[in-house]
Amino acid sequence: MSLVRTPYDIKKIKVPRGEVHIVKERCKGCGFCIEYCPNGVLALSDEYNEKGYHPPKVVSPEKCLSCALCEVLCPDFAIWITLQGEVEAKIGG
Amino acid sequence: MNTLESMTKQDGHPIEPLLRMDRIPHIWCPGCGIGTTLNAFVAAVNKLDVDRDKLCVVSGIGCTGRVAGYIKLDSFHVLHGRAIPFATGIKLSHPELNVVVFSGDGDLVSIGGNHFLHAARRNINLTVILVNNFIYAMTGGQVAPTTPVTAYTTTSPFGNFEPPSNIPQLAEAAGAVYVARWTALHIRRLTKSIVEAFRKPGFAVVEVVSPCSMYYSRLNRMGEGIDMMKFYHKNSVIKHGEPTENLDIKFQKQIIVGKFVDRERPAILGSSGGPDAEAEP
Amino acid sequence: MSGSEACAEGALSAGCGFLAAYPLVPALEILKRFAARFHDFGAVYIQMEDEIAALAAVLGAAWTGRKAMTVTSGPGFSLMMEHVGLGVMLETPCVIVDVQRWGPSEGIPNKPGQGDMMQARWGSHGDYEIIALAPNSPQEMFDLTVKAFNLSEEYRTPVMIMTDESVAHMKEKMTIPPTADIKLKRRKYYQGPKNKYLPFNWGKDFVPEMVDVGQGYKFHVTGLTHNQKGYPVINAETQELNVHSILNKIRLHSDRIAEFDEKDTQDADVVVVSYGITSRDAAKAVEKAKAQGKRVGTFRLITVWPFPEKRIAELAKTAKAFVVPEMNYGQIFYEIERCARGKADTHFVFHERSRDNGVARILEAIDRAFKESRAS
Amino acid sequence: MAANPEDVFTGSYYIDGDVASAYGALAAGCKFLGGYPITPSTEAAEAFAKRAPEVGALFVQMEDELGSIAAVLGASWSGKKALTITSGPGFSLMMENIGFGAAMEIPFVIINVQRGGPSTGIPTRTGQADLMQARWGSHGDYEIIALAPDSPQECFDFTVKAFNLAERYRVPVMLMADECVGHMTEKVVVPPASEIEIENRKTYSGSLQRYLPYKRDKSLVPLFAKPGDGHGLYITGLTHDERGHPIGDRDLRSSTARFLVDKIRQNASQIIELEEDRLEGADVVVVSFGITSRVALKAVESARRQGIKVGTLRLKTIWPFPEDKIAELSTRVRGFVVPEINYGQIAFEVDRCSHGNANVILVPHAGSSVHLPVDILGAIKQVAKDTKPYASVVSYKTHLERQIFG
Repeated sequence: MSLVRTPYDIKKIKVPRGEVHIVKERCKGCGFCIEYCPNGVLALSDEYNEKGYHPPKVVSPEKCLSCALCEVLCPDFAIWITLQGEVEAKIGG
Repeated sequence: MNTLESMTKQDGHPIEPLLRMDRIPHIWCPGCGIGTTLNAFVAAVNKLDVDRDKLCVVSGIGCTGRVAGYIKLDSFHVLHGRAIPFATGIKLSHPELNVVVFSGDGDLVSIGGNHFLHAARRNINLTVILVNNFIYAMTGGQVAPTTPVTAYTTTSPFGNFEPPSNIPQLAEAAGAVYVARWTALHIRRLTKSIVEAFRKPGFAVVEVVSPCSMYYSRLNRMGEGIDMMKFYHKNSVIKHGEPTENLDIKFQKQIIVGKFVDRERPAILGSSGGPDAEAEP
Repeated sequence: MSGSEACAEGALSAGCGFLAAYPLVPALEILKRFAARFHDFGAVYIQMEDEIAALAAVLGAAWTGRKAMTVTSGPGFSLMMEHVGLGVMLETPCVIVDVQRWGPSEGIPNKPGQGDMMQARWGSHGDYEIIALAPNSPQEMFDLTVKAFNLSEEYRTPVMIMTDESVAHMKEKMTIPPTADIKLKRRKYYQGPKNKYLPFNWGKDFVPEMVDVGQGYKFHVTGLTHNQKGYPVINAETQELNVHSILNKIRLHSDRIAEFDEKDTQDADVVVVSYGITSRDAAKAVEKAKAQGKRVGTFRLITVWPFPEKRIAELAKTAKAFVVPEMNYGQIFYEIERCARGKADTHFVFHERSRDNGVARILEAIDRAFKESRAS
Repeated sequence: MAANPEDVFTGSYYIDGDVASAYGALAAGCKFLGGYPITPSTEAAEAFAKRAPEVGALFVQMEDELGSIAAVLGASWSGKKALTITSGPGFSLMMENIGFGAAMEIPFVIINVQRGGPSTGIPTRTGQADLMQARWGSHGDYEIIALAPDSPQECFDFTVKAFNLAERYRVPVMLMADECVGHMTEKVVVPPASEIEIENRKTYSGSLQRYLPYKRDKSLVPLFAKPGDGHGLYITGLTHDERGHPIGDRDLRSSTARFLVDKIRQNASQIIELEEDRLEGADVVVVSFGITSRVALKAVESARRQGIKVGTLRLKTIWPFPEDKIAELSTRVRGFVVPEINYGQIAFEVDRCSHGNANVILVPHAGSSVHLPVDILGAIKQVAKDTKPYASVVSYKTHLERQIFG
């Protein structure tokens, strides 16, 4: 049995969904976006860009909530988020 | 970033309209916090809804000095330490412009220290974004006026033995009306602070503690930029209104961040009775 | 009116909208006059924390569209040297008044000197050219200040007024012409589309068009070596283009810029070359020499930089010798020696304006010049 | 007097010119460096900072170049040999204090690793455009000594020499290196201390009360006394008499102003050092200095192979300028070729000193890189061919110039 209480207004809450855009060639592989993504959407990829860095890749696109923390933390302006609509909230989602 | 804007832009990074894209990629090293700080500044500009034609940026020399070259506003990359007096000239002769000084700790506090003091004393309406990376990075990692005691640099090969400047205290004592400090990690709060500083009539200083991943962290064996960000995450304490004398930064110790000073003082144009006095609040 | 007051009036008449300075003897009187009058002209006056800041503020103000100037003397002038280079690199119109005192270092604050003449040309690092004028009376302090602003606007360059303590403190009758008679020039403004503006679009005459900050051009300028766009570029081609352009901007127009005052040089055996306050004693000495039946001419530099090389070279062909009195131990003298190219002798006279008779020394040198040229 | 063995890091090194000059300073007995980081001179300060504790020297990084040189002046007047290291923009900032040092007759050395100018210019690339500034950059009349090394080894040697000259004449001495020499890595031999000749300033040993800080004998160099020894020093940058007291607006004859220029002008022949090669019977003389002299060698070789009689004159000392040498040469050669990484500084001096007797052709370069040997060769050929006297210095149109401006 779940210990989590289902909020009464869960029907009204909409969860935003974001899409991650990465300009791989701008990336310098600092890892800020991966480290501070609160939902673990990103991971370091194995591929190299033309400067020899490993850009991030999206591993769990469905988890992106469009918070855009990666976007503002990226020192190289290489990643940004666009909002792709909203879905209904659900417990554990 | 202004979420509204990021939601509507499909065709590129939302910061791009405010950058000189023909100059990107920039020269900053991987893991450097200046790009992040620039992000915060642009986010603040977007929030402020200010006329971008009436906004100009003045930078000095050094890594942070390069900001002027990347931001798509009227921007001046002037001499080492002289960003504030240059900006003073612009502001005084064209008071309706919003002038932002974006430069580093060495530029503004060391060689430009005198100008910093006097601009704060005059309380001229400038927004100063001071990126503090504890070192002269552009020239290869020399000791800076902000280098914590015992930290290694190329010109303090046995550890720094000079006590560093406490920038918020310096700014407050000299007469700044708004003083805040954040790290490059406190990106949302930093953005908010820049907005506040911008709206504040008078000399406003926002210090941004930022990782130098190439020299400061390497010479002191702190790992990469991301490791310094993690350090900030763990060791930053937000204490709004903390007396500025407590804000010394010690080597690898707690960093107190927050908004420390927010006060009113007569500003130069408001009180000099000059021809443009009415342009100032 | 004193030379200082005339200078301040000249600046206001020329439409100077911004003066930033740091007080320094013997340049104070210009500041006083300006500070008392700037409100009436809608100008801005500020005393900065030092001379470095003063010139920095002037450069900033110039980019907002105002005509801007600073006023100083030797030690402050030395502090400004780095910003002179920036002014040249950003091609910023501005006027620097150097009321020369005896140097080096603190020297003698209330004694005139002419020891900053070479510094005006060479004092900042790297290759550059500037314009420098040397007034010799309060009237010229007024006229040349107006001219300095015009030249600075016309060529987008720092212009220096190399006056001295004597001229600045000298009181004489002078006339301020009616405003309508004062011809003012304005920098070339860019008129094209906003996104096409190039801050350093060196054309044929190498004088690029300017815009003011805050009009939406979103330009970038830097003290680093830059291309037409104002962006820093690190290569030899850009360096060549940039340096070549800022040098030739002045060098190509040096004949138009050069102004000098000649008297009886046509058939002179000896020409006395002088500038600033020294020219007054030189004129007296020449009068006396003429009274003795000698054929002596005077040549007074009004524009010191760019140096009137051609004219001196021409004179060297007709005259036998130059006599150069200066309040220093030889500066412009070397330039005369260079331009004379061995065609005429050159004699330096150390000139000191004091109880000691400066006129007599120049006269002596004229005599010596006659004797030696006859001997050879 | 031989150097102190503790100060000399004897050995063979593979180091750049910046580091070599730091070693040279230490070998000369320099105990104080006040500096401020500026590309491309930082390596020298870093090397000094690293080795300083071993010899009891002090490195202070000041808040700016104004602070650096002021600290150096103070340190020097405390009796220590003192040095500052900088590049163009910092050099410009130092101008006021250079005049102050010259007026107070304080011995000190400035190393200027020149970069492309003006203003911020090209920090990481070379230039040779601060030479006239070295001579004329501060207000008022004074004289200085400037040396130009062309290799890391000379960076070492000339730094030692610079200190010796500074101490001997009590004058600012400038080592006008350039970025190429500063960043060029070559073998540098630091000889044993016994082989390094160093000089120290002459100090006063008479009665304390009768000391006059600016009294001088025939050498025109006053005797030194350091503070704290009971001489009751009063030193000022105001124009002063031999007591060191300001003369006010009295006649300059009572002042020491004249000696500031005379002590160098009268001793010029002892200061000037030149490197001459095949000047006898030469038609063309290439006058060069610093990195440019190495580039010029290539052109000179080619010219000689083509049968042109070329001599070379390398200026190891730039200021005081070898006026007499140039004047003498001008009477027996057809022309001078002056390649320099600027748009005409030393070329004009050569022209002045040749009094119209020989043609002078300038091979200019705005900076950022060095000359192409073919440009210098072209200039040599042109000067060898031209029979008509030039009206003034002729500027050779280089490949780069033609490429950009047609």
